[in-house]
Amino acid sequence: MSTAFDLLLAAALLWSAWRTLATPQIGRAVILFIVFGLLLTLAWARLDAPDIALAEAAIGAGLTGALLLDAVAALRARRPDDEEGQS
Amino acid sequence: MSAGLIYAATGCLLFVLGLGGVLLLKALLRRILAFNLMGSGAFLVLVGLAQRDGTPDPVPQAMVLTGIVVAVAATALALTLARRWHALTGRDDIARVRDTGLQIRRKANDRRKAAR
Amino acid sequence: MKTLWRSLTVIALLGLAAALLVAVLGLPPAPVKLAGEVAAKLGASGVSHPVTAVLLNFRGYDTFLEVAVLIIALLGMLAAGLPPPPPTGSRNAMLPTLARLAVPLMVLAAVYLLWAGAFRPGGAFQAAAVLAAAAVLLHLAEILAPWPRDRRGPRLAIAGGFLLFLAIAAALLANGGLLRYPPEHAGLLIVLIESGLTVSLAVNLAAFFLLRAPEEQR
Amino acid sequence: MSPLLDPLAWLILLPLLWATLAFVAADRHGPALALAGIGAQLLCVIALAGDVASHGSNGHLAGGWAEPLGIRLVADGLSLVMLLLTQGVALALALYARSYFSRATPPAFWPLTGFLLAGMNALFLSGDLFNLYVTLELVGLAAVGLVAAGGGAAQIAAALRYLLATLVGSGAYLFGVALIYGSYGTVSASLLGTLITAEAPLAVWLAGGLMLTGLLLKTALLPFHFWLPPAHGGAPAPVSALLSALVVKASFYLFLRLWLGPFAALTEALPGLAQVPAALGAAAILWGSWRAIRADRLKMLVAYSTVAQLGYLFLIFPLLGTGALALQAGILQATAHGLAKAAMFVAAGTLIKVGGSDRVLGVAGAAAHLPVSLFAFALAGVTLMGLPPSGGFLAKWLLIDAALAAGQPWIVVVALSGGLLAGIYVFRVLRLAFRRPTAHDDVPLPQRPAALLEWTAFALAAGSVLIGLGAAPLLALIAGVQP
Repeated sequence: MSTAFDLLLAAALLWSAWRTLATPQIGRAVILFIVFGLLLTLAWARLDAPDIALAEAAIGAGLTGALLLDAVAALRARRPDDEEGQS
Repeated sequence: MSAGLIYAATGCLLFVLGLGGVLLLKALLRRILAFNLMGSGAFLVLVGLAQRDGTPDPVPQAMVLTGIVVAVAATALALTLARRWHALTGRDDIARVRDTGLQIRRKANDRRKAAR
Repeated sequence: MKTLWRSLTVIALLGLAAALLVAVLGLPPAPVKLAGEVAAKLGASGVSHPVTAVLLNFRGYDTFLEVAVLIIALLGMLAAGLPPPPPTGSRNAMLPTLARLAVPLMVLAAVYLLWAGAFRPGGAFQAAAVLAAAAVLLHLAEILAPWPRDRRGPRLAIAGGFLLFLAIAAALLANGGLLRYPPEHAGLLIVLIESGLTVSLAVNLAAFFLLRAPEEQR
Repeated sequence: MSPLLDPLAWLILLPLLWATLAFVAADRHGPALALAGIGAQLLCVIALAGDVASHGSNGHLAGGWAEPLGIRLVADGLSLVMLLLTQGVALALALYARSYFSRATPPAFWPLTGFLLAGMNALFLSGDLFNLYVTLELVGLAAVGLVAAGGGAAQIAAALRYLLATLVGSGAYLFGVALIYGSYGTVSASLLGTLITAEAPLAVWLAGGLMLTGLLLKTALLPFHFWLPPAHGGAPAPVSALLSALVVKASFYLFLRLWLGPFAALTEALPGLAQVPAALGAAAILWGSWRAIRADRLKMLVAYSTVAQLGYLFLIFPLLGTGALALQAGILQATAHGLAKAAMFVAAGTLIKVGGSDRVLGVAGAAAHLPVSLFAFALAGVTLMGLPPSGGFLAKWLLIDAALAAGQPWIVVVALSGGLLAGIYVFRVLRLAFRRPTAHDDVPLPQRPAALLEWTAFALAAGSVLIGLGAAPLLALIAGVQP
């Protein structure tokens, strides 16, 4: 049972990571990255690493996510008419 | 298969995915995201592989805490640089930015051709 | 030419991924088991939570250098040129109310995390992240103004925690090594370092958001 | 000596201390703090040299915990030479930078320099693979900050490119450390030296490959050199000198350490492996020199010369089996190049500042009004070309000796042709400098620079030559290294 959950979580991690890089819009990519960080928090809990889970949620997903959102907003603000996400 | 091993294997794939992203993608923000995926992959391998027998190991856990802080520091610096670059040039990638020496030579060549 | 290079990179990466999977899944057990060592020496570390013992005692030197990495990132920002402050007046009307409610709770949570770190999950890093988040929230609610680059206060706060760490590390040289705590004082010294670090790291992390160029540069 | 004054620990604490104070002081007392700090660090290296000379090596357990639980710091002949080079060059560059930036210092220049030196010293002294990762990030991020300190678009682009390269390099290194910890349960370099055997599992081979490749990327060995010329050529002269003379040597040092230490069993089991860095080094010598010969801008010429000179460092790997000769050649080359390249970058900085043009053509006529800087440039060129009696000559001599002893004559050919190519780009500058400025006789003579700008360049260049005459104690230190 728990192995099935781990495999499911691993798949979700890989999927969100892939979508982070492949989704055409950069704003959505950052959201997916934050989702990835929250899934990773679960993985740390499964690995008996509550300290890392706390740090991942607060720093990895939280602060890094906020920094990224801030940057996306700043990059968008100065070019309102430009289509972004041409990676 | 233990949970540690599952996440270690996931970490390997995340690392390679992130590495590919940094190498192959163009947009700076996307490459910074990819770098973070690379780091997360390494962290999962560090803890997952060490705990593949199922017992928690505080040493790699502490190392990952250190690593997470280093990663956020690097990300903050990278984002500042990317924002500054965008403010100065209006661009969100650094592809095709040749070293200025080459550009100067090309301009000099152009001028010479024009003179002829 | 470019597509060839990209395809070659993708092939190499797939090969690397396959090799890594084979290597990781077939790895024999490790000859050294550090978890046991940590458990054996935990009594002399001054704290009862193993991760905190590793982070601030057994491998405290890593943590010491890592704080410097955060300051370097901030210095890099100062060197490259700070981003302009966000446009004012665009905030959500609910934000100040939310911030006034949430921030005291976040400070409380941070104090709990710091205190808990000695014997259960938590510690300076998590506490600092929560405090930094509180500062960012106040900033978004336009209660806390951006910091100009030459403001002394944040610099002193960031340097203070690190210099305290440095002073303790140096003073313990008299005991025979960098950060070599005498077991009977280890607990107290670790609490002292962690308290300083919480302030230092929180201000440093918050500065990534709050340190902004003066208004007229926009 | 009292343990409170352990020079090894203070080599790390001192730069952290003065860098933090310079950060608080917001660029006001930077030069004074830096000069006092680096001066004290130099005294620490000398004290440490005394310890190492009498005991062979000097160890220090951080936290007082033995491996595998704790982190061991260790100084031996190899780390000592690198520490000496670092503090010596840094002191001269701090003096130079104080006058170079007399009007406006780039923001955060002094504290970043302090943290950079702390990271390098910590790297040279660490014996723990994960701790080394943290020191790599210290050095890498501080160096990126310094490159960005110019603040213009070209500098920001160079800093971004450098940042991405250095982060991929340390990411690969960290991933390798994770595999190593999973395989052996420890990251102590000395323990791993005994644990890793030729029968190591695949994970360890992959870890070695990733870590060493990551370090090559940070050392900018061809084909990973793409980030170096814009970063080193575009930064202000004191920063270029710091990066080209010292920072790339730090990751080379770690590469060498891993090759000789933890991964020795792997590199010995596969003798052909050593030909890879050597072949890349040879290609770097030829390609870097060619680009230096063709460069338009003076600092780009010097930066491409770094790409070439780094190549020599990697020629030693197939020769390491023949005894101390190859190691001596490599470290002496790192030292001589460090001094010479610092001299060349600061001399170029003075030429550009005074002449007002960053083009190679801009040095025309410089011999008349900047004789000391130009002489420093020429002396540094003597070392790069490998002419006697310079340090570069002795390094090449030892390298050729080792190559002949190991039966690898192709290395002799590469070393000699590299010297010839260096001669071409050095003389290209000198020939122009001695040309009388044509048709510009009515141009007023530029202002004389501060004497300190010229004489620090001269001191560094003279050092790179004199080290060839007084290398005996240095070579003895390296010969005593037990990897």
